[in-house]
Amino acid sequence: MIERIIIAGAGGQGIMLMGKLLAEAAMREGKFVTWLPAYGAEVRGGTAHCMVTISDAEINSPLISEADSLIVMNYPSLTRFGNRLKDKGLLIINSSLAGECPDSLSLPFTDIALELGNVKVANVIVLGCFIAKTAIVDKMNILATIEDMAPKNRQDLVEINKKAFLKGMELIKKW
Amino acid sequence: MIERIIIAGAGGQGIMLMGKLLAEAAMREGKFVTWLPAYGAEVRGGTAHCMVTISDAEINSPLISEADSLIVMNYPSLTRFGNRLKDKGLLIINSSLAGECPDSLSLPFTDIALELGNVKVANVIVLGCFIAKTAIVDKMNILATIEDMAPKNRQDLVEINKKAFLKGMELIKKW
Amino acid sequence: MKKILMTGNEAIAEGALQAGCRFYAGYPITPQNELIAYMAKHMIESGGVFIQAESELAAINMVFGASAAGARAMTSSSSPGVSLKQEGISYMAGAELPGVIVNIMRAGPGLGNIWPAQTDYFQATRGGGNGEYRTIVLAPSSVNEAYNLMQDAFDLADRYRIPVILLGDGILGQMMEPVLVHSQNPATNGKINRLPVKEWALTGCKGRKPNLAASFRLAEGKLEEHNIHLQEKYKEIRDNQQDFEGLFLDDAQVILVAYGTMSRIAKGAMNKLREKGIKAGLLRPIALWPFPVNAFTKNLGPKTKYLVIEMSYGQMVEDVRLAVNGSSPVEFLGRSGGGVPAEEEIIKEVFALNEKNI
Amino acid sequence: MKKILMTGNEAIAEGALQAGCRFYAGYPITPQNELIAYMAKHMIESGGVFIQAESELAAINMVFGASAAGARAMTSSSSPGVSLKQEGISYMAGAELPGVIVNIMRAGPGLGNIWPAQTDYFQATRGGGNGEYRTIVLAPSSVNEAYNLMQDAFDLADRYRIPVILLGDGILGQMMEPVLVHSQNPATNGKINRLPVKEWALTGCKGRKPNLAASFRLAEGKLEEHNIHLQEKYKEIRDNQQDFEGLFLDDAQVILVAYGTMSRIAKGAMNKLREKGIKAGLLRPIALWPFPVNAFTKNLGPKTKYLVIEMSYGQMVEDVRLAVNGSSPVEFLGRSGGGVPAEEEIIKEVFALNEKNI
Amino acid sequence: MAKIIINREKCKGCLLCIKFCPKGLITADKDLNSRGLNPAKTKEGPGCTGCSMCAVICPECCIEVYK
Amino acid sequence: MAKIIINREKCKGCLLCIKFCPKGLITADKDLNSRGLNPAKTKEGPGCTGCSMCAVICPECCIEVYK
Amino acid sequence: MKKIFSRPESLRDVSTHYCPGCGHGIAHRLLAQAVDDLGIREKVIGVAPVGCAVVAYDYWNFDCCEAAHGRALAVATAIKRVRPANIVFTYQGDGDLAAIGTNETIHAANRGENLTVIFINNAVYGMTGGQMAPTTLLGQKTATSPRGRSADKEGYPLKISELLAQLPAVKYIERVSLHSPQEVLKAQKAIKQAFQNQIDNIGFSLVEILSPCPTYWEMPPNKAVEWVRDIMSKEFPLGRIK
Amino acid sequence: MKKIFSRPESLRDVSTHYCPGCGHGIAHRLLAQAVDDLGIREKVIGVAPVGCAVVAYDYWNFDCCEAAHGRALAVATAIKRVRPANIVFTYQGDGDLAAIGTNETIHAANRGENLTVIFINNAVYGMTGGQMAPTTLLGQKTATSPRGRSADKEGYPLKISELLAQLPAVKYIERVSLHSPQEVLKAQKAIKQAFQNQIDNIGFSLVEILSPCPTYWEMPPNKAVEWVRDIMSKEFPLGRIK
Ligand SMILES: Cc1ncc(C[n+]2csc(CCOP(=O)(O)OP(=O)(O)O)c2C)c(N)n1
Ligand SMILES: Cc1ncc(C[n+]2csc(CCOP(=O)(O)OP(=O)(O)O)c2C)c(N)n1
Ligand code: SF4
Ligand code: SF4
Ligand code: SF4
Ligand code: SF4
Ligand code: SF4
Ligand code: SF4
Ligand SMILES: [Mg+2]
Ligand SMILES: [Mg+2]
Repeated sequence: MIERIIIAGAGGQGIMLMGKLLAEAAMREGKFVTWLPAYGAEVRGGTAHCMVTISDAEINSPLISEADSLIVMNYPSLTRFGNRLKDKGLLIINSSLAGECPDSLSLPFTDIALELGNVKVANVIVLGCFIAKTAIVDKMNILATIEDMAPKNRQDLVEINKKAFLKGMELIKKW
Repeated sequence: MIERIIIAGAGGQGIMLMGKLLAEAAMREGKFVTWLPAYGAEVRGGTAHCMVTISDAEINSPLISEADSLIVMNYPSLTRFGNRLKDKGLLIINSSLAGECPDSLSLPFTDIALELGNVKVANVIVLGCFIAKTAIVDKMNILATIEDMAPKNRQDLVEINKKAFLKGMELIKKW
Repeated sequence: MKKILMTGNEAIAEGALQAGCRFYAGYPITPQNELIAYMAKHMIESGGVFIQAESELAAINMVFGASAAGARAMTSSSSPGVSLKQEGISYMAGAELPGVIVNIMRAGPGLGNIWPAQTDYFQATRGGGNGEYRTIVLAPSSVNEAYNLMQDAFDLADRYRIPVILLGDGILGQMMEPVLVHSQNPATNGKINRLPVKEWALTGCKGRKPNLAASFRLAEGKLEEHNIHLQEKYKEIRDNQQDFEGLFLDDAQVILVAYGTMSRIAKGAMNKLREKGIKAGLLRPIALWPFPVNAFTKNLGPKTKYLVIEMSYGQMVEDVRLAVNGSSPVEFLGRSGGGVPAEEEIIKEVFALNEKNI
Repeated sequence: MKKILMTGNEAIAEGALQAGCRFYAGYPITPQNELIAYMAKHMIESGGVFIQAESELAAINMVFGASAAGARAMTSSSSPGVSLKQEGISYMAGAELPGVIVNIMRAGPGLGNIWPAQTDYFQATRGGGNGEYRTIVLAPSSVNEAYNLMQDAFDLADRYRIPVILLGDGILGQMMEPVLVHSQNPATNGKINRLPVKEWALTGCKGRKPNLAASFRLAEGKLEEHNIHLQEKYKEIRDNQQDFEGLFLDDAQVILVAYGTMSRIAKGAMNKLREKGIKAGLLRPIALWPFPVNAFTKNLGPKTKYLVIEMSYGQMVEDVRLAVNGSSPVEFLGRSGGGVPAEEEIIKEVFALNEKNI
Repeated sequence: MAKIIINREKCKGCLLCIKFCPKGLITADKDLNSRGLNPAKTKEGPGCTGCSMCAVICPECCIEVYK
Repeated sequence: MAKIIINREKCKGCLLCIKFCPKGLITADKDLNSRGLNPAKTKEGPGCTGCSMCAVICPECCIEVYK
Repeated sequence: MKKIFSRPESLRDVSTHYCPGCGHGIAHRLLAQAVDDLGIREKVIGVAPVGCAVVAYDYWNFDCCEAAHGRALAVATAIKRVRPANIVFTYQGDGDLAAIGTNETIHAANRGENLTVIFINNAVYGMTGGQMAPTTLLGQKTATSPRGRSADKEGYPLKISELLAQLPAVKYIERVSLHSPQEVLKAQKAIKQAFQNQIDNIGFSLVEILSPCPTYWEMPPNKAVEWVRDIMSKEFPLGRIK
Repeated sequence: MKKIFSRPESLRDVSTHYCPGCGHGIAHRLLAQAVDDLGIREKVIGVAPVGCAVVAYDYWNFDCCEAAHGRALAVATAIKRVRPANIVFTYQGDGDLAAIGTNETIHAANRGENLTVIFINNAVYGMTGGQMAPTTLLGQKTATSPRGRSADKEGYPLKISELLAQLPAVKYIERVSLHSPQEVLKAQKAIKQAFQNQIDNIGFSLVEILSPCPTYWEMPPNKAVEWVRDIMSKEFPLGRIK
């Protein structure tokens, strides 16, 4: 098993964190993982993406030229990475900012996050969708990781993120 | 014809200038020349030496491992360069500061210079000796060079140096 | 031992602390910023000294001083910043001071950009500074290896009294992988006792003759003597510290040669080539200096051909050519400026070589 | 034309002024001090700018600015100071700014001493700075040649928009030899008109689009594109600017390879060897980069053997080995730290080679 | 009578213009622009004096003032 | 009663001690030392107060003072 | 209606890459406006070293030169000496001007180079991710001072403008701020003055601009300007220094 | 009779390489004397960068460290931080401390490193053959200012001590001179004070010493000391600066 995921969006959308959560949870299951970030020149409001590879065997290149899954959080990322998705690969799109796309799982994640009360958890909602779709990591491991990765003085973040993750999983069921 | 000369002494004794005078005069006669200086760490009162090569043909190494002539103005220079003189080479020694030596032209140049009224012209006296001995450059060319090399605002130096040079040539006749 | 997901930069910093590094001076630059940030946070817990220097120049000269005072000392930077350290590294080499310099390479020349590159190979392996000196150069290809090599780097630096360069690229520095971390802070639980005694260190001359740390040798013949001594030391290192990883070298018809991040991609290509029935092998230098010459001269017959792959337009390839000395064809594939040769490019190149029958 | 006895340092400075150099920034260091002093005295007469910079770093970056503004600009230093210029040179290469850097090499590493050396060959020819770039490197062997090569250095720098390094050693810098000096100051009698027009120079954007001098290329793919362009330029230079002097290459059985001051001693040795009946020849690279590879690959059969001689423990010898690529034996003789291999040592070495029948 | 025109695509939603309009005439748009940011927009109704405080503080130079 | 001892081989003949001896007790030796320099020497006769001015200014640290 | 405020000609009509609320954008415009106002766009040469504003030349509409980190004033010195008729300025961050470039700063100032220096003090290294700058305040937490800057280990915030003011060849130094439109207008005047000085051959002129970096101060832009007003400008008092 | 003046233990019994009348010899002795007087020879670590005094370690009888030209205070910072119980000083020329090393000087001072700095101001670069230093006086001719230093092109003599005195973390600065025995004795006191401060953990202390360079001032030693007294100390006033 090897799963190559590209996650792309704008700075400030929690792109990197989404990738780290996934990688950390996979590692806890004993999988091999790599997580490779790339920032645009802009710190906020610019582009950001990361590449996560999860595998049963040692991973060679951490760079992904052909992704099994592509998660796109805004429009520029779609144009930039659209062609890196393998044929029949999984495409998840934040339709709030990138519009809809055929053959993809397009949902208005930003809007859903706003509904949940925090625009910043859009990323975790997406992660929930992704896990529900692929089951690449056990959901309990993600939840545990969310708990462990939150800074000690921000335990308030744990609940909303867990909620967001489960919300994302649910969306798939409904979809 | 190729003549390799090492001139060595203390900083402040005009070692470099002596070499330059010789090289410049030889160049004016259309000869090939090289002049290579070396200073000790000390600026004044330390050691200094230069290597002058004069030749009818292009000169390869400006470094002299075996000198045809060695001019030594103080004692440390004698110990340092004594073994660089070729067999039967010309050795000129400033006995004021380096003592006497067999098979050499040893004269108290510093004392003679003091007698002339300027301790600094010991170098030019030695040059006179050297030219009288070797005739490697025409004496008139040395005199002309002395004239041209003096800074414009120090024409007073010209006379004493010419005098010193001629004094040096005379010494040989007497010697 | 604990498995932790870390960036390469963090793993290098943690590896250094575990290896007894107690002095760090650096200056921010992408893509090594996580390293200095980690040190800023954790050095103090080890009782060591952290200084954000006013410049890379100051940083390397601080390492000079700290090392002269006997500490395990290091600095880190990325390409332009490492250029500024060249004089200081040359001084350390001349004064025979140990120390570790981490270069997380980015693309150049000049300011270039912040993407990964392997274009400082010449600088690292041949001494970009003045005079004739060498530094040991180690090139990890994974975050865990980077962590482990820091221990080696400090040990080798002390053993040979030589600066050691850890050469990574922006990918290695910024990617995260699981690292098997030793129990925290051996410094405080006994390991630090194993640090070598440094009789030459400046500690105040109580009970002994004064010590001196210097590269200057003015007296006639003294510097040549010193340089001969250095050359002897370098020979000893060449004889003993070559280090590489080889895969399928025995039966390989084409050997891919690559280091660091590039070697991982080459490994992927090798696997695919083998699947396609082409007997490919991989030779990955772990030490770039001393270069694993013996791997070429001893282990390999003249039948093999080599494809050297770099994130550059050809630097290590010179060392391969020098090692092989014309007895086998040595071909090259490289990109520079942020581009990384992909598996497919490597595979294509190997096929092209086979067709041309080079 | 007038014959004047000058030090190499002075001749270089005068040659630069004659070549239209109108900006000099430098910092004192032995053994190049006569150069900066000459510039301090004479630049003003040419209407140019002389600045004693606060450091070598400032000096090279001043050259960067002056060059960007369109002036023929240069700096000079000696080994430790040149180490400090590596970042700046890399920036110039990246921004494609012409300029001349003179390195009058002294012995290292570190502070070393002030005696002559040829130990910065790697740094000069492979780019001691970060990233992948080249500089043209010219190596005069006499004071007169140093004077003449300055004209070439500035011309090549402008033609290819590349930094050019003039690489000499302490002997070349400080020795005096007669120089055939052109009539003073061509700048003031018409020659300056021949300087190339620099449309890229920063002059204020009146009547045109704004110009930019920069090495930074952040947008994806842009730096790689730029680097490919640089590599193409370097190839053009490699194809067209190799330069060497050959003596008795046709019949030589052993070819001495040496540059700069060292080549003069090798020439003396060659003459003596010929007197002793040994067919020796001399190959003296004048350009060290591009290295005169063709001289080895085209002109020479595989029967010859080479003895490379350097005031180092072996740097240029790598280029000779790479050029010859195993088809002839390449032996090496070198000293470093102030020692200069003497004629007799070379002769002895050649006899030893012949005996060993290498 | 004066008015301002905000370029909503260039606006980064820093909200500084809102803070500094002495008349409180600017507000944050709930609709995102194509970068996904909430840009500033003028409130309905008159009152703008053309004092240009909003434009002076705008880091993106995306406010034009007319008078 | 005091006296000084000058190490004539270490002396470089800068003559600063001569300039600063308040009693004028030091002079330049006409005889050169082995470096070829005229070293300082004490004049004959008493008068030295041991004030150490000569030693304090001596760059070569080659004057010892006794009292 | 007449347009009474719009983009200066010297500022290209493109979006910047700066974070929302970043002072660089304002400072860029002020500089461009001054260049327009003085009618010198066609003879200005800007020197932009490394920092968040590394590609300022993409935003300005006149000749520009890169400089290695810290070397802007060496580069500018040379350009101005080679082309005295042009107007040359540097635009430097606090890391650039007062850390790695301190030497070039002091010596260009001491030589009295006839240059205009725009010095953006945002109390951090923005470009590299919010590390401690020489101007970081005591107690301020950054990536490399995670426990807050301490006078003891890291020294006090460096007031380089006050230092430079000691040098006889320095002719004009003013510290301004971007924390309100009123302050921005003062900054505008100071920048114009610093250029006017160069035009009049008066000599080394520097404007230090306290500039918000909301991102690495970890505050929204409106809080960031308040921090400048209430905290930062207490440590770095505004006004004419020389 | 008792010996009342002789060579300090910390000064080796060898000849120096300095020119006749050079101030370095005096300064070396004063430093060695201070080390002896304070009884710290066995814990002192000296940092000697490049300059005429490059081999000062051959003359001092305690642990020493080389430093690259200009980097003495970076090297010393690290030594002191690694070994706070040792006494660490630098001995730097004007070229070293105030030209190439300005950055290291300013920032070590600003960090308030607990170091002792001995700063030899001889208004030239001695070691490299008498070039212009940052401290060269206006009108003074040197190898690189053959027409005399001009304020216009080269700027004014840099008073780095006065600059450093502005920094809050700098605790002690005094300028002394070697132009007469009386002044030498004052210098002696200042040096001792600067070491005492370090022992007492007071912080950054610097003694600037006006020191004759007869060779590159092209004067005999007795004129050189008069030049310090009559000319140089007018530009660089003696006394406690901080
Ligand atoms: C030699 C070198 N060192 C370090 C860097 C990395 N670097 C780029 S900008 C910068 C500092 C930025 O801070 P500042 O100058 O204050 O500008 P800001 O981004 O805050 O506007 C650093 C350390 C570099 N490019 N070159
Ligand atoms: C990087 C570097 N640049 C230049 C030099 C040459 N250099 C040695 S000492 C020195 C300056 C000496 O002047 P100063 O510091 O005033 O000491 P002084 O000799 O006057 O006592 C210079 C330029 C060097 N060794 N290293
Ligand atoms: S011009 Fe003045 S009143 Fe009008 S919107 Fe802007 S700030 Fe408000
Ligand atoms: S100040 Fe400018 S960028 Fe900020 S919200 Fe207002 S219009 Fe938008
Ligand atoms: S101790 Fe005083 S009186 Fe005696 S010789 Fe020295 S200076 Fe003169
Ligand atoms: S001061 Fe010292 S060195 Fe100078 S002359 Fe007197 S004894 Fe000799
Ligand atoms: S990081 Fe700070 S200085 Fe840089 S663009 Fe963002 S807000 Fe501006
Ligand atoms: S050159 Fe000057 S500073 Fe150097 S030793 Fe001679 S007198 Fe002293
Ligand atoms: Mg900043
Ligand atoms: Mg000095």
